[in-house]
Amino acid sequence: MKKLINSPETLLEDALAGMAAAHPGLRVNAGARVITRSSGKSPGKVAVISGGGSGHEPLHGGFVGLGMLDAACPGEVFTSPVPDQVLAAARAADTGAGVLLVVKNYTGDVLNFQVAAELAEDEGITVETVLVNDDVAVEDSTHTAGRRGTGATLFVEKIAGALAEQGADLATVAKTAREVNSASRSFAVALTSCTTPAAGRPGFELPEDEIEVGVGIHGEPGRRRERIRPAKEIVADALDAILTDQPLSADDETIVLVNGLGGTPLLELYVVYNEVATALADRGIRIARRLVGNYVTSLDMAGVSLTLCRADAAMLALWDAPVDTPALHWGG
Amino acid sequence: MKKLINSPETLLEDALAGMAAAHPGLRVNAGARVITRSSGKSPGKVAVISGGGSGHEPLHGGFVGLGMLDAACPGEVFTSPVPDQVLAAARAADTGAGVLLVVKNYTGDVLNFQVAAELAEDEGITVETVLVNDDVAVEDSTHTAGRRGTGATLFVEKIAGALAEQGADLATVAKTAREVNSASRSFAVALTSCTTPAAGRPGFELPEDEIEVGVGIHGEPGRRRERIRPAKEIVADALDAILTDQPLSADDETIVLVNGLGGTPLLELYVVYNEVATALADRGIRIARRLVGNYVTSLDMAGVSLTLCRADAAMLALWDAPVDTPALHWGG
Amino acid sequence: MDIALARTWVQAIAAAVDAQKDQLTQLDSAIGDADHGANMQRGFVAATAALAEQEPAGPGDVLVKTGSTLISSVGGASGPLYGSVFRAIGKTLAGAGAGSEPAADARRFADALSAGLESLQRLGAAAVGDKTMVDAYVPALEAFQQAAEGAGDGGKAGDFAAAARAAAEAAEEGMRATTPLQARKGRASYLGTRSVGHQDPGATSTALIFRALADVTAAVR
Amino acid sequence: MDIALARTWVQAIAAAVDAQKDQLTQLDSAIGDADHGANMQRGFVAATAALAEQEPAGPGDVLVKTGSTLISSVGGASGPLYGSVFRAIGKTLAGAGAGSEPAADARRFADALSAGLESLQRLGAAAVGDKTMVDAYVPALEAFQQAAEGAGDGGKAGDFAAAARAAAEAAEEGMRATTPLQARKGRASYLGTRSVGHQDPGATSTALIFRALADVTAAVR
Ligand SMILES: Nc1ncnc2c1ncn2[C@@H]1O[C@H](COP(=O)(O)OP(=O)(O)O)[C@@H](O)[C@H]1O
Ligand SMILES: Nc1ncnc2c1ncn2[C@@H]1O[C@H](COP(=O)(O)OP(=O)(O)O)[C@@H](O)[C@H]1O
Ligand SMILES: [Mg+2]
Ligand SMILES: [Mg+2]
Ligand SMILES: [Mg+2]
Ligand SMILES: [Mg+2]
Repeated sequence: MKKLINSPETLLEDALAGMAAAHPGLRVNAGARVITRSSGKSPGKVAVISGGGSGHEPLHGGFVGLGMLDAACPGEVFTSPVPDQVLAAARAADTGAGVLLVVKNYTGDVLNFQVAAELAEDEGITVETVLVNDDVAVEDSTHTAGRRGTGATLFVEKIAGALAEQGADLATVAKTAREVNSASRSFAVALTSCTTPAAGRPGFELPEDEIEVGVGIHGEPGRRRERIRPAKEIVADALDAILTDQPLSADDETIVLVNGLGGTPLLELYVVYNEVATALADRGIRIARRLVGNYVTSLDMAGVSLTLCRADAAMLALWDAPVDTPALHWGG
Repeated sequence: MKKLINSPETLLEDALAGMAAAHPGLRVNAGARVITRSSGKSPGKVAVISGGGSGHEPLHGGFVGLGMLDAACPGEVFTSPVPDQVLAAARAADTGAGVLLVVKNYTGDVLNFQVAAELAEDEGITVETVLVNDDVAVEDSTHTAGRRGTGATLFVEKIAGALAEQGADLATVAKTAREVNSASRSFAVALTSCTTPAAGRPGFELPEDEIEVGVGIHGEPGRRRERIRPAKEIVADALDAILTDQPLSADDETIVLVNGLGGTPLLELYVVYNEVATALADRGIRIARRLVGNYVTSLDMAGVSLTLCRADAAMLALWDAPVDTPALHWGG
Repeated sequence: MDIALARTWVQAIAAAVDAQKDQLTQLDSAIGDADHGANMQRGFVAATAALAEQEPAGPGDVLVKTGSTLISSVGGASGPLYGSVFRAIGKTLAGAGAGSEPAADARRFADALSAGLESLQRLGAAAVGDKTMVDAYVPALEAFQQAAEGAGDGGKAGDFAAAARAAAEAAEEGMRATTPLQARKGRASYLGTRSVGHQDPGATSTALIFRALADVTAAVR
Repeated sequence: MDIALARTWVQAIAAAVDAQKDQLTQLDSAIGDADHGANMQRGFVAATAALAEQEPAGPGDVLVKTGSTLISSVGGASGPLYGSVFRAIGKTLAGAGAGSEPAADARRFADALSAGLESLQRLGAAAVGDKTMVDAYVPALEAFQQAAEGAGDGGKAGDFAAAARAAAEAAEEGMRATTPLQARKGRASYLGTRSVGHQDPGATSTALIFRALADVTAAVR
């Protein structure tokens, strides 16, 4: 394993110090491992908070700022934060208007945020939780852990964040967050695995001509292995998986995320986006907004995830609302 | 070789189509392979144009927009654009106030832009050229091709772009561009090579515990091979190389770029930035502005480049001026 | 189980985790996210440190403290799950071995383990066969209960060490039995049928926890 | 050299480049940026296509057109360099073999090749020993000149095919001689001493260009 780190043990601490130094807009509490806006709290505003294992940067710390998150709590690499951290984030961000916890649906995240929510409620902080579970590669059944949360997390954080910034109350922000999640579907393929510092070697080894189809964002193998094919065909299959799960009609407007998993050049992401745009145009589905880049990554994994959100006019307006964070910046 | 492409031959065409679809602010002339602002020309404004081989995205196309480039002309992967392309870009961007060509110092780029400049002058377009040559890993001698242009290209494009946006004339913009280049130094290390679609395999193979020190941005080997060490030591050596070449004093203010080469997770770039910030603080050198991310990449190469620019107040003001491009966006 | 044994148990787990960290991570790498070794390590280093700081009143205290520390230091699925298991065990032992109260015997400890399982399943909702730590825990608990009642092997009722030994063996069998299963809970469930053929990391660490109990109680005897 | 020979030469280069594209790229991969094969391929596919479109007036025209097409289709260092070489060769041959003018003989072609070198060095400023295409071109030119003057091997003056053969051999020797050199021009120069031990890709394509000339002139005889 080769990594630009000092040691696996100090990775998170060092990276947080780097984030703090790099982004004057962020305030990083190194002890509590909580990232907040350096502008402080806005009185009466609902706080939107997210967190999860590290290794998905810029998610979540890079989304803290005006119009998006109020706080983020990054755990160890691919390990959900502990309840104390989430609680510290809630304390740091709550203005009395309550907090929305945006949680990706993984057992660890769910449990740790749940414990934290109980602790926060005990302290008189009103808490709502939205579980993000957009990954159609995972079968959704009541007997399983359910779908993973992946790319749609960005959509939920951006849109709920904009609504909170406009002064909506907690119930409204939570409701919209859940609607965004319900309207979103993702699918990902990997060309390589990734290497966590703790493990020191890739989670799986792929032959030179094979890809993993239906992967998540934690270096785990996908649903099946296939031979590499032209981008057009890979995209077609991914869109099929998404649109089979959530059919879209010609009237629907979408927000599309073509997301690099960390080790894929932007040049290739543009090739993928071109195929997505062409394929959706062929089906008569309109792309109202889009993002192409590395937003919800899986360390150094080469690969791409596609996320589609069926967006109504209200969601699009919230998407367009000003955002000023390290990783997303537009408007106002 | 595994890549998310349709074929090596159609890669650039497909990626440009994707860029066009992804960024409403860009206008892409697919035939001429020229990217301009979709807002069109601003009468009387000096045009700042850059280009070079593809594979370094977001450089250069991602820097087209208000406050930065007027046009970009991307060549094939790691191959400078042909003169016709550069000429087409000059024609598309010239308002009569002349064009500044920002050229990275590689024989191919220098020659092709030189031919283009002559053709443009023949058509009555006033041309100035700034050669970017910031890489201290390369010995600078009159007998050689000279230093490579790498990360400082971003500084030159941002600062010259801001000045042009403010209405400065061509001579002034060119002069400042050259000053930014003279004030900038870079050094890079690679943990892996990269794979060009045409070659189909990595330019070099590195053992699991070695890194290439002093690499450029085209997958070529570096000056020497070393064992991997903690980020702190790698950064210390890179800063030594830079500061030996251009000593800085405690009064100097700097702009720092910690740039991922394409395959390195953002988490690691923050670790590197933390070491840079600490080491410069130890030397009493102030970081006035900084960027941490993937800006001047080398396809899927894992590694990092550091660029320091000694910036005076005027440069800092131009750095802070509004910019609105796919890859950089602030102010305004 | 008295204070000393509770402490020794936690230390023995910490030592075992330290020794088998890489194996736990590699198991998690195959069907999860390659952090189970690091998670357990972080948790038990923190737990032993926390125990070194305080003067617990009894074995219950030791285990409640261990559980709370796991919750606040591990993260991931295993943190809250093991954390609440140890807290439940500790709470059930409350009073035992503290002050003038007698130490917990095997029957009382069987009840404590049972409370641990309840807590584990309340949080994680996993049943036997889902390919989780439950697959090692349930047979271990049953073996311990049986031995504590004196029903197993014709052994004498209440032999704590014998019960712990039986539990460790049952846990290890349950751990091995996870290999052919398809996961229905935790990250491994995302792999569908591809989770088959791999031993569950959580079941492995559960077996290690019961083996540590057997080791420390054997040493006491 | 007449129109037909000039065309055949360019086509023969295109065929040779197509066959050796991967080798050129691998050489460039070792000490450059792994695109020389693709660059040459793109250029000569474009050049043959351009020649198929127009009716050139003479061999000079064919080679000027070839050079211009290389410039406008290759990019990289080799595009302008080879482009201006072919343009200079073509310009020097202007008039020869066109209309009623006699085809260029070996002496005239030697002058053209010499103009090509001048152009190459004016643009690239490389000298022999810098580990570039110049290292193959200079000995090839000298061998061609010598043969054209009848000075070499006691052969008869002006034997075009013999001169081309001598040039090809000299180019190949020059190409091989680049291996031990340290590059002072082009990308390979960034490697410092690490460029030693690798054959220069541009010298290799130059040798290929002269070998193609030898092949097509031999076939004509
Ligand atoms: N719902 C659950 N109930 C019981 N055990 C579970 C559950 N989900 C996961 N586990 C256990 O947790 C183990 C993984 O722990 P760990 O790797 O530390 O956490 P994470 O999966 O969050 O990375 C699995 O091997 C499994 O035994
Ligand atoms: N200044 C120069 N003079 C002559 N030949 C040069 C010079 N610079 C580079 N070359 C030749 O160009 C070759 C590389 O061509 P190519 O790979 O197509 O372009 P690039 O280096 O731009 O990628 C080198 O192998 C070398 O022979
Ligand atoms: Mg985990
Ligand atoms: Mg090149
Ligand atoms: Mg895990
Ligand atoms: Mg090259």
